[in-house]
Amino acid sequence: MVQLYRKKRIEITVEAARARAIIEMIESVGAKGYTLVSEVSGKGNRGVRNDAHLSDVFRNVMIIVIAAEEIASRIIEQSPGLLENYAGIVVVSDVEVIRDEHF
Amino acid sequence: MVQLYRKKRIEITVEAARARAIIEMIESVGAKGYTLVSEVSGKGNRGVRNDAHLSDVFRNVMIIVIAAEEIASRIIEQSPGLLENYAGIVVVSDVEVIRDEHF
Amino acid sequence: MVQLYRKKRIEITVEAARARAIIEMIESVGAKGYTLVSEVSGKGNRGVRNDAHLSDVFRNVMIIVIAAEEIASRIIEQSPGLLENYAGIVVVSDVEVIRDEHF
Amino acid sequence: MDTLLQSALDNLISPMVLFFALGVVAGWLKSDLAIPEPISKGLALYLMLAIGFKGGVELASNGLGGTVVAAMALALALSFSMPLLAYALLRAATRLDVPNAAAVAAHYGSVSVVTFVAATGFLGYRSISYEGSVVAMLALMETPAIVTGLLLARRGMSEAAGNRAPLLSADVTREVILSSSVVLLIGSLLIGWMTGKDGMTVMAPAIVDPFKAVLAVFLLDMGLLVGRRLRDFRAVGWSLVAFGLYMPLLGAMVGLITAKAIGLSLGGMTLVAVLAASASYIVVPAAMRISLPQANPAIYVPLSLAVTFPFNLIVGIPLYYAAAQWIAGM
Amino acid sequence: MDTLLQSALDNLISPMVLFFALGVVAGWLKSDLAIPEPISKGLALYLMLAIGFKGGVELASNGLGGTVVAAMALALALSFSMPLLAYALLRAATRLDVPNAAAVAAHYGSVSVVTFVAATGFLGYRSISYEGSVVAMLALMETPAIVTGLLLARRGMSEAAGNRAPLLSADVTREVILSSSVVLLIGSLLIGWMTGKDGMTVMAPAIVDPFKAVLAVFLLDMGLLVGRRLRDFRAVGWSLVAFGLYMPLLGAMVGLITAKAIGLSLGGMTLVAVLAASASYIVVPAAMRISLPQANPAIYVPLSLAVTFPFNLIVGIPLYYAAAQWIAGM
Amino acid sequence: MDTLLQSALDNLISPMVLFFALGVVAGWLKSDLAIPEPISKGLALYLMLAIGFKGGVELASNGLGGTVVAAMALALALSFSMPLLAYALLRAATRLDVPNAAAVAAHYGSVSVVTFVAATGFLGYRSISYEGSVVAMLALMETPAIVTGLLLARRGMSEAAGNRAPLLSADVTREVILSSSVVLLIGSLLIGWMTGKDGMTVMAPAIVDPFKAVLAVFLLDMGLLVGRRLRDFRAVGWSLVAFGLYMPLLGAMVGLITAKAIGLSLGGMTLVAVLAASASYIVVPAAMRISLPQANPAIYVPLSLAVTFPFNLIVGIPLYYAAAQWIAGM
Ligand SMILES: Nc1ncnc2c1ncn2[C@@H]1O[C@H](COP(=O)(O)O)[C@@H](O)[C@H]1O
Ligand SMILES: Nc1ncnc2c1ncn2[C@@H]1O[C@H](COP(=O)(O)O)[C@@H](O)[C@H]1O
Ligand SMILES: Nc1ncnc2c1ncn2[C@@H]1O[C@H](COP(=O)(O)O)[C@@H](O)[C@H]1O
Ligand code: NA
Ligand code: NA
Ligand code: NA
Repeated sequence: MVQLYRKKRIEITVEAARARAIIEMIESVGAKGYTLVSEVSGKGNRGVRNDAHLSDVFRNVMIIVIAAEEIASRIIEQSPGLLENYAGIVVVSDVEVIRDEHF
Repeated sequence: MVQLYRKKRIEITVEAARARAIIEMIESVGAKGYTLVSEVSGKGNRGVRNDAHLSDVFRNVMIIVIAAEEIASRIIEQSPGLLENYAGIVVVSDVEVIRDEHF
Repeated sequence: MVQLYRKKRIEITVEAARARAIIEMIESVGAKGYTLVSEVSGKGNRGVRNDAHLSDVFRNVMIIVIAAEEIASRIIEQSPGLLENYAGIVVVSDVEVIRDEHF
Repeated sequence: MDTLLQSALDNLISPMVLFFALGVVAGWLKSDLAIPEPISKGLALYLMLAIGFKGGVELASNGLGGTVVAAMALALALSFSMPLLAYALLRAATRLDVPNAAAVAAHYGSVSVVTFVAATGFLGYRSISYEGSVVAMLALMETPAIVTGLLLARRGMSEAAGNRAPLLSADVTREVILSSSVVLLIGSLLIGWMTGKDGMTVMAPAIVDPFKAVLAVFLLDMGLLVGRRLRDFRAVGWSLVAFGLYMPLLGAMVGLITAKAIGLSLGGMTLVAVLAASASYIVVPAAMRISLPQANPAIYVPLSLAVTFPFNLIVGIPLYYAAAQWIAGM
Repeated sequence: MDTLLQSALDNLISPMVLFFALGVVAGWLKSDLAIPEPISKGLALYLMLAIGFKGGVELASNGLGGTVVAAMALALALSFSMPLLAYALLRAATRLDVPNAAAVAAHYGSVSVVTFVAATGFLGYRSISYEGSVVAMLALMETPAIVTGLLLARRGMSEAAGNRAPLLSADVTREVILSSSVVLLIGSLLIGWMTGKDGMTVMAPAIVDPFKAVLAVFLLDMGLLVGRRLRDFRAVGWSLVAFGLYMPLLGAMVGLITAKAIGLSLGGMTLVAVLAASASYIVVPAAMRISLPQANPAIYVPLSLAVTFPFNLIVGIPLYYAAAQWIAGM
Repeated sequence: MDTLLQSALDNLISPMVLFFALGVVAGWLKSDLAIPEPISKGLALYLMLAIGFKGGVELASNGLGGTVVAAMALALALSFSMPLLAYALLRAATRLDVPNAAAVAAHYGSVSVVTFVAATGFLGYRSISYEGSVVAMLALMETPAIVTGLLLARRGMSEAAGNRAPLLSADVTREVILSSSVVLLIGSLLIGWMTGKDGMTVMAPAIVDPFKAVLAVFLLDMGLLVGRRLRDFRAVGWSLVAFGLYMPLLGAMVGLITAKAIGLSLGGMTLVAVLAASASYIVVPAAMRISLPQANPAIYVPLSLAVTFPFNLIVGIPLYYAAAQWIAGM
């Protein structure tokens, strides 16, 4: 039977202009990978965001990281500072994965 | 240490033609925001859906809402009525978020 | 009050070239549907993947399946074999859905 | 005057139709040949802008005669009334229930822009001109049929209790009236009309010279769409496929007679026949999905797109043209 | 020499401006008419490549005179200094706080490529030539203003404790200097300059003949963007809207005088006025979002895009042209 | 007859190559200049449609002589056999294991459509014509090499136990045979052949006049892809980079001799040399990823795209042309 391993799934929806900084942080704290869904739109505190026409100013991206508890908490610690003055949310959930060596 | 807050994550995958009605409902019940992933395809009861060429008739979108238990249950209550005669699913899970004021 | 049903949510992020094989497996083990988010990029063991220009070789897709425990475990069993030599991860979580007949 | 067979053949071996055929074959064989969606959307906008602008310039040079008003009235009349005919036939000759019959009927009252554009290409080969007002008709015929369709559904469904009677909400009305194609066609028509010959000198290198080639490429894409859907026939059923073939003929007949009545030229008559014969597969499906969800898109889209569209493109256009010649000759 | 009113009117009923107007109306009415994003990005690249290449060919034929160096120096000077004027006015005449005033100021020191291209179209109608060096100015003026804007923000915010002083990181510097428009403009300019007449014979069918028509279509898309944002005015506030109207006039004046000083032609003067009058709405917003997040994009984007851009396109260009004629005539 | 150096230089300063260079520099410097993917896909389709259609029209005017059959036979022979040569060299001269050597070999048996198109552009400048049948060769050479590559991998890997022997499944076979480029090239060739001169009058304004300019823009995009991948060399290794440079030369030689043997013209010989010298970077990688996943795309894609493609474009084409002149002169 295939073994499953408990991890945290962190879903960060953030304005595109801040994506690079977030990804650099994610790698710096030791996450082995991430998935990026660009071209997502949405609405939040900072109003409606769905205009990819004009540079990245009104576009969001979704960054998904699967990581072990400990690395996950480092990401969570770093997030508020990086999101100050930027549109973005951080959503954490419990998941299980196969192929533990990937994480 | 950064504080996390328990919320519900509602993921609604629905045919594009119905997206607006769903979003209006989400806002009407008091959710503070939502994320939209357009251009998703898929398969379900109503067959394969992946042809964005012809208007929105065969295209899906994914709407993600993070909300407090109570607002979430209102969204769940309203969904079946809105999805009658439409292709769509509603998936609910438990998550934690930072920056509670966003939700 | 709308009834919710416990299911598993399986999120498979895999290189586009392997998507078809994965989807065929998903249907063969009896899942009633799936959702496909194409055009996702990312980074993992096999390096950065974000070049849709050249065929599907460096592109990822995200396949989401909502299924009952039993069908979910069949998908999990089949995954490692199909992902050998391919870039891909499998992430499982607990969710609840409405309209049980869809699954 | 070239014979029907002759012009049918010419049509068959025109790059336009051949590229369409290539697309159908490739789509049917599941080739991965595909025009990126933004490109095909862009080509569609190009065709509408070009056809609208040319029509406007034509109107400017020939002035707005009485026929213009008559043409517009005819457009509205056709679009509002044709669904009634279609609905009657559908209920009598097919097994479709009320909402599906109403939805399909609406499609046949509306029009297919691409079929119209292809017909202008067909006329272009024969350097046969047409009235700019016909382009206005194209824009005007797109939406009224939706209203009739929804009313038919409403009447038929009201009995069946519990059924949310399909309403044409203010939102939807605004949407269909302001739909991309209507706005672009009318807008370009006006701009062409206001800028006239000078405007044309500016736009011609982009919208006249490469026009037919762009149309051919667009038809390649249409062919791919059609080819991929050919398998959906089963879902449609033969009595309905038959409807998809004879309805255009009836429509064309009505179009020809009424066009003759208001005194349109040979080209104009042919195009009105094409308008009446063609069925929408973009604007109307979108509206039906929102306002009449009980109807099944897996029925009305393939019928309009995979049956009536190819029929009009390959058989219909030369046929309607020949008939127009014959009527004009009377 | 045509009068101001005359050329203003000609401008108004040019396909360019009319398609822009169509877009504004459609966007305002929330029509679903939309140019797919990749297409509009593609059109933008086309316009930059074409304008750059033509400028290069022009430089090749007329050689690199001293004016070229002077022009480049002027470009840098204008882009670096204009934000100071803008900032002073904003702090005095509007309620904007330091970071927002600094961000807006940066936009007005930079330029709008589309406004420039539209102006070349306007000159084209009147077959008035311009120096290729002005295209180099366009490329050079895009980024320096960002530096000034950030310095202004820094000075003003340093007091306010706890505030991360906005820095122009190496990354961002590289990004703005290597931004799509700068690279494509300068690259095409060089290629046009190196290949000269021969290169032009190769490129002309694509970048000269259909140029104005493509511009018209692109302006339709710009109109849609503007129309959708017209409602954002509330967020902006009237004192700021006013700034979006008089700042271009001041800029144009500075541009005309300095352009005259370095001895540019009528066409060149007009274009420098347009450069000084126009405000960036792509490169600068992107840079500000990264380096000065305290400033609100819902203020500077609508101001630059929905106020100053249309003003320059419709009123500004003919006005600056008339002024240039007047000054040239002195 | 212009000297090698001369034509090499002309080639170097053609807009085509210069825009490619601009792309390489911009990509290398990580500029955010990027052609939206749908646009570049659209441009690729345009080039294939244009080249196919022209080839067909050429075939129609010169008739299907015996050379056509010979040419097709040669195409298949080259594509099937060249991977054997490549594989032998790779196993002898590089450290690649079986699956990677087999995968790389397949790429060099196949062809690069863009390199071919660029070569037709190069010939166009010198108004040197070529046989339409060469375009058919382009289409035919794309896929057979994949079969050879997989057979090589199979033979070499069968020993190694536990290894899923790479199979060419029915699905994959269908996919490569019906791949976008094959279908579009052959389809357009047929349509051009059927519609001949008349068809050309319809298509010319779109596929002839702007052809070279579109090619230049497409090469800008190719340059960006190459520039972004230049850093991947490390992954590739020098012995392999060397292979990416001498393999094309060997291929071209084989191509020239065999082309001469079947009596092709100067233009035809040059193009066959280019076909034999070029390596696939779209169809074959996709097929390898599916059928031979043990091979690493980070090796074969950069080798084909960032080494062999630029080499052929800049050095190869003029070189093969000079060699063809020399052989033709014998
Ligand atoms: N309650 C929510 N549920 C789902 N997505 C949200 C929610 N709030 C914000 N978002 C997403 O996060 C982005 C930034 O949020 P904000 O910082 O609140 O403007 C929005 O544009 C949405 O895409
Ligand atoms: N079991 C499933 N797992 C994941 N997505 C699904 C599933 N069933 C349906 N969907 C998605 O929801 C859409 C509508 O579903 P349906 O209403 O069943 O046709 C489909 O097109 C899929 O994108
Ligand atoms: N730790 C991770 N978190 C989120 N996504 C990941 C992670 N690791 C890998 N991925 C995604 O899965 C794809 C394949 O992963 P891999 O097989 O490790 O190369 C990557 O391109 C990412 O899109
Ligand atoms: Na009709
Ligand atoms: Na300025
Ligand atoms: Na080859």
